[in-house]
Amino acid sequence: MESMSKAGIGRFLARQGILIAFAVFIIGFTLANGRFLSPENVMGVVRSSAILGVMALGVTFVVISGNLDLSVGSMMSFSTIVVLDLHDKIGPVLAIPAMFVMTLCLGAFIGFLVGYLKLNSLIVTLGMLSAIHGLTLTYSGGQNMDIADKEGTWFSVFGQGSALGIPVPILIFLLLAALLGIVLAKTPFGRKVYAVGGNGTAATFSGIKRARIVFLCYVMSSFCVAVAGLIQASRSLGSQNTVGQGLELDVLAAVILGGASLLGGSGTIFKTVIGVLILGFIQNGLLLVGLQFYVQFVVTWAIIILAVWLDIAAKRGKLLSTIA
Amino acid sequence: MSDQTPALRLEGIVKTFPGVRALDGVSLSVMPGEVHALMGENGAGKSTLMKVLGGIYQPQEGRIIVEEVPTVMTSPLQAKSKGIVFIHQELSLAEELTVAENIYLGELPRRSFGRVDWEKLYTQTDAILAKLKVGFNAKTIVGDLSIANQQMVEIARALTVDAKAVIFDEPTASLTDAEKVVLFDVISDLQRQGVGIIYISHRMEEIFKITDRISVLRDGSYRGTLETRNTTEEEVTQLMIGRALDLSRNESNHELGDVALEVRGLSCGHMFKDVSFDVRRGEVLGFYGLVGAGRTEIVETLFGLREPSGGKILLDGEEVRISSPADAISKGISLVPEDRKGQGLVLGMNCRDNMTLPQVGELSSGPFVAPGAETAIFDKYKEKLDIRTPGWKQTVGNLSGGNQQKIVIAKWLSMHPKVLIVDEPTRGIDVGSKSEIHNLIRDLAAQGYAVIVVSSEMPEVLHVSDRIVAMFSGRVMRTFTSEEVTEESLIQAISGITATEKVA
Amino acid sequence: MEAGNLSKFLKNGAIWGFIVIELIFFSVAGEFMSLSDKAFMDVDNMLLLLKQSAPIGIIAMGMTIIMVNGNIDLSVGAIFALSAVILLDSLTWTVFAGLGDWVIPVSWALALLTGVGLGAINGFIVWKTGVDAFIVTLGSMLGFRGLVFMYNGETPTSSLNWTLVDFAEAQFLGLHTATWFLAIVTLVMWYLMTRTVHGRNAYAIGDNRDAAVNAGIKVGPHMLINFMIIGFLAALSAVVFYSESGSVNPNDGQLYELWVITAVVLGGTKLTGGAGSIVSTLGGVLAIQLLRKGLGHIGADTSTVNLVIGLILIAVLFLDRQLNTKGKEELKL
Amino acid sequence: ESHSPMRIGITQNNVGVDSYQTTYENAFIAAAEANDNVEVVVLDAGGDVARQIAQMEDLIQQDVDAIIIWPTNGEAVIPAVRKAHSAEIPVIVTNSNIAEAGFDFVSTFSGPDNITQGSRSAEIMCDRFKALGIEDEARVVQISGQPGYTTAIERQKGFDDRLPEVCPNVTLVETQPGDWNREKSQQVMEAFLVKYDDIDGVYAGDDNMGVGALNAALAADRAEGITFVGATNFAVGYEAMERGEYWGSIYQSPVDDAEAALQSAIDLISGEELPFLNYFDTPKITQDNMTEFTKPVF
Ligand SMILES: Nc1ncnc2c1ncn2[C@@H]1O[C@H](COP(=O)(O)OP(=O)(O)OP(=O)(O)O)[C@@H](O)[C@H]1O
Ligand SMILES: Nc1ncnc2c1ncn2[C@@H]1O[C@H](COP(=O)(O)OP(=O)(O)OP(=O)(O)O)[C@@H](O)[C@H]1O
Ligand SMILES: O[C@@H]1[C@@H](O)[C@H](O)OC[C@H]1O
Ligand SMILES: [Mg+2]
Ligand SMILES: [Mg+2]
Repeated sequence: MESMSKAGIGRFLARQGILIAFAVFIIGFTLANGRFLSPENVMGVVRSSAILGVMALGVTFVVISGNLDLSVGSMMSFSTIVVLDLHDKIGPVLAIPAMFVMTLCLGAFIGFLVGYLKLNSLIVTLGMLSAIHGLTLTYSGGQNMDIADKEGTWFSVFGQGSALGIPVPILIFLLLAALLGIVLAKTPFGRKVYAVGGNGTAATFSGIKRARIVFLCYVMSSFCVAVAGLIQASRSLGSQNTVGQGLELDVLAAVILGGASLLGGSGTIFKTVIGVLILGFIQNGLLLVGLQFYVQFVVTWAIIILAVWLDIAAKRGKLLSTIA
Repeated sequence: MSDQTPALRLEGIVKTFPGVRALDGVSLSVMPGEVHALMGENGAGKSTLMKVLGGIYQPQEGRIIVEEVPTVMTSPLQAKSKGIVFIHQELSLAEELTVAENIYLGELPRRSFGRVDWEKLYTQTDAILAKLKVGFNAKTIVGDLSIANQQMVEIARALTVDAKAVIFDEPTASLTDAEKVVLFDVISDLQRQGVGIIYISHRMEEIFKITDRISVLRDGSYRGTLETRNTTEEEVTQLMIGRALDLSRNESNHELGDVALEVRGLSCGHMFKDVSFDVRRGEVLGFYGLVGAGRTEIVETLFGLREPSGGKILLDGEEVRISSPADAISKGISLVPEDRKGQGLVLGMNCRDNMTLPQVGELSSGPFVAPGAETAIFDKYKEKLDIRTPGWKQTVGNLSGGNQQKIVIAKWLSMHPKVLIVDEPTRGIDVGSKSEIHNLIRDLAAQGYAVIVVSSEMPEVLHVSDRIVAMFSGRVMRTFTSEEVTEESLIQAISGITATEKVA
Repeated sequence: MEAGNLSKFLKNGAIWGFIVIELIFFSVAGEFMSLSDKAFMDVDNMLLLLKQSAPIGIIAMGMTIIMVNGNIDLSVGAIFALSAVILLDSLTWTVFAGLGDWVIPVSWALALLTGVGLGAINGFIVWKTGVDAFIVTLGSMLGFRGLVFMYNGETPTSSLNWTLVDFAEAQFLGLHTATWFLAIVTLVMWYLMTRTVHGRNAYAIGDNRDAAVNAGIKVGPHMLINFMIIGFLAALSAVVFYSESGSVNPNDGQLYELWVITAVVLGGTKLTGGAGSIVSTLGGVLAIQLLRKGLGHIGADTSTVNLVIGLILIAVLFLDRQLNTKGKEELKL
Repeated sequence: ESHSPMRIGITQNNVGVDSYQTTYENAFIAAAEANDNVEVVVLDAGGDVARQIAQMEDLIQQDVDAIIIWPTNGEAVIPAVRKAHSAEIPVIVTNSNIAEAGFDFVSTFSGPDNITQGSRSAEIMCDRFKALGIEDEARVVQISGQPGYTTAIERQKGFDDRLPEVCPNVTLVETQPGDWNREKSQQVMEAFLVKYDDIDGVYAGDDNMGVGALNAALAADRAEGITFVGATNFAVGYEAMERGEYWGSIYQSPVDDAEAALQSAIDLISGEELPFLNYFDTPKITQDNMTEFTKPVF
């Protein structure tokens, strides 16, 4: 009996390790600041996590397929700047699809390099991080991009609107998460993504067109970036060239925090969403507690490692690793 | 023998994994200078028992006693220090390193300041390699070797230390006959030095040739030990699978159909040249040859994995270009690859999804995968091939070697291809399942499929094939019909002797 | 055997070929586009190139063994900064007031110790928790940076010691002090990785961790030592650089991890571990530094520099792959 | 040694970081192109001291006639500046100054006085509180620039020191960095709004961040009661002032900044004597006097 229930708890923990870590932090922050769990704050955190979150959804595909994408931050800056610029030039109705096309082209280019030419994804996307930044600076002349008539445009709906009492960014994030979650878990394409990341050679031997799958993952990722750029642009109706700078590491951290392995072949959309929320709530929680920003750095360090440690310790049923 | 102290004793070993009781109170003792066979069906627990002995797994219950001293094996390192050497079933090599570094992995000879003593390393290695009569040297990079040669590197490790006991876990699964002879010499050398040897294999003829006693496991429990001299294959099989085995060939007298696949003058760089053959519907065509003869490269070319440099391929009489495995599959060709871990399976994925991977798109209903249909396929082949796993959700990497191989075979059988190619299909498969797979291959032919079987096991090719293509050094030496083939003529053909005769 | 060596050279040679292309390109382009009369390949300029490669280069040598070992270290930039803070701050500690210029070796030692200690923290966590090195060091990249800020707030930590500056700026046999350090580190690390048991085991662990474990190699301590090595080298890089510049901003070293990794991967080290070489890493470092220097030489503006650097990284990778494919005979995977 | 044309090299701090620095770069190049007698090489250190020092060495190696430096770190570049000095190349420091230890090796500084800017922002804030009659109870939060940036440190210092002098009863509740980034600043402000029910003023280290904070307050419907004061008046800040949502800032033109630096270099090469500290004025701008200023182009 005893060993049964022990095993039961063990197995439960093994599945929910990251959720439990999440719960622990929430409780901790709530004790530290009563407003942490207020509806406005929760809503606020989820809303501002939505941008990071949307990008993380796409990167989850890329990571599961066994690759990295460090270009998403700089690509997001590009999308934001482009859509804001075109908004005034050709109007939002055309600006949005135009921006999506341009962003998807960037994604397709990366997908071509990594998928078909089989170039190392870390360097390719690091190179693209820099190249796209250069592109954005050239496009904008390095200037801030702002919509002239901020009051009069319906464009603000994506970032500032709300429907059914829920902010639109959250709706977009959740809908996209549900959609991509289904694609990943329930479609042949999703299955192939896992196979390609788990063992690319075996996937090829199974008749899976590995290059195409990798290509599509990057296109998917750039699509998510475009959505994130849209929300970002709409949220502030103006932007700096550097708006997405540095987000690539946060995005990656969220995906990994959710339990995807950098080696590929594992991870889920649901877990990525948890990873995103953990990061968002940590950042917000620490701000609310009002620690110096550098103390926040140190605490974030501890939390990230603890969360992942708890997650994998639960899976292996032991606190310490088995590494000799 | 019985009044000697055993080199090694295992008592009441219990080891469980989630949902699996892999070992259920197993005991075993090995005498110095004895070759002790460990037999059992795929998934019976042989490798797990050895991993317990080798310090890789910790058992829940039971004791390990080395020369009458109870010992807790906490790590491979410790097992090694107790004189236990483990030659793994799955290759355990660092491919980017040299042969010498691999053989002495973990115990490179040192000079002062932690430097490697290269001279000593290479001379010692070369001495070992000389004993093994292999065609590569100490400085060869392991990744450049064929699987068979990599297996020889693995075996060479047994000769580096003063071992009390050496465990060979299916060492011959990817060796050809010549290498097997060398291995058996090595084993008898060790035996003479008083080393206790545990030898795991599914090949009866080997077991009866080299072992002294045979212990049998079934479903994780110990079934008994037999003196090799005083027992028979039937008795062992009976103990292993609980019934007698029907080894007769499934001779359905079906008509051969049209030529399904025809290959004319096919070449690929220096790997094979001017290869021609054909396979009819209803026919099993065997390919036999030495390591490096180019058989695998031929079938890889047929499967769209290599670009031929000349010649043509005809399917149903029409010339085709096969650009990729996806293309091959759509044209009705399937390939069971020779390297199950590297090419056959996504180890982190579950059994069912691995099995249905090539057809996941076809099985889908609307935009979604169809778990029901997939599970049905899984259940069917689990039954048909007797795959031992707690359920379809089990991660393939957790299956025993033989059961993994069965998943790979099922994966391609379930595609119902026009031309089925199997490369070393029964590597690591137990006797019972092996004859089951051979019967399946014959059945498929009877149903009108064209089948190509590449194998390095002569009994296997002889048993399943209607005709046999003998290859030597990238060329077809001769094609035999099952009536005309003899073991001698086949060996001659694959050694290139026919070639010189023809020239002369 | 000889054919093998040649093909091996060609394999590892891609990066050197690229360096030659860079040199030719910038020399020619410089004739038209540079406002300087001096040639790009002027000896002094090339000596400077070596010196300027030192900060990234010294760390890259450590990253090579870390990556060969199958790990990664994203915290090197923060270790670099924190060691620099200790170096410069300790120069002024009153306890050492009596030492005169002898405080210099003491401060160096303290800084190096800091690096080793931080590396040990990373290594220890990776070893004992089993959390992937990527996550652990992504975390400590933030955490160590936090410590830098905690130490001295937002303000730079400074201590301009002219004896130190003169030493750092000196040239011996034509080479700058920093270049000597880079050269020695390269040599020592090359020796470590190709000639010692520890180095060879690092390859084995990165190549096939299970095989290494089965062979009784102690994976944990090896990783710990390698993290200590890279910590040491990040600190050494700081020691060499800040001896000359005398002041560290709490932000310094940011993005170093990315440039270091880029250099290492350009040199051909596998991200998955098991393969890589110190000499090729040196090639990767020089190639990147040359690119920056060359673009400056021909006066490219910021957006062009970003664009070009990015695309060229990709081009090098492409070139490298073209040189490395065995041709048509290879399996099409 | 009179070359013609004069060859001037500049190494900037971090051009990509915001439109101030890009506008500076563009203005600098434009000014040089307008002058036939000048050729320039423009380098960007990307915020990295090591890269900046390397660029100094390269410029010395190229034997330019003058070097302009926008220091990434006012102390770390001193030895590099000394090298230029020994090579007899005059050095002009621009935008943010180097530390005193380096003054010996520098010919002149040209740029804004960031400490004064900080104090002026404090004064703008205080004056506004007085006008609103809340100078005895007002509570202020601060969003500072990127940690470690000289400009950020100096503006914060100026503000922190001056505010209690002019408005002793105003409380500065909390300071968090916004990294010169509108979005980051918006998040920081969102947290402030949750945490504090009563916020009367926000001081941001530049207008990009100020507008980010404003956006957060607008979204939470709390912008009405808050006085926003920034620095470096960007076009976004100017527009927000026009709309009446943003109170004031410091007017600072990157074009003036760049032109002043270039002119100083030209003057030096031509042998003119220049005052050592060449601050250009950065006046206060508020809703009240903004019509006196043209809208910033950046
Ligand atoms: N790590 C593991 N996790 C879960 N189950 C495992 C694990 N390792 C082995 N098993 C299970 O334990 C049982 C025994 O496996 P083992 O590998 O010992 O079989 P074996 O006798 O060596 O078979 P084969 O002849 O196929 O190699 C199998 O059912 C296998 O699926
Ligand atoms: N002379 C040789 N020495 C060493 N390796 C060789 C030699 N010839 C071929 N090889 C390598 O051996 C491997 C096996 O060759 P190949 O696949 O052609 O043999 P095979 O006939 O399929 O035999 P098997 O698959 O049973 O090893 C190939 O990777 C090939 O590169
Ligand atoms: O506004 C700031 C500007 O004044 C400073 O000089 O550089 C950073 C900018 O964001
Ligand atoms: Mg086994
Ligand atoms: Mg083969």
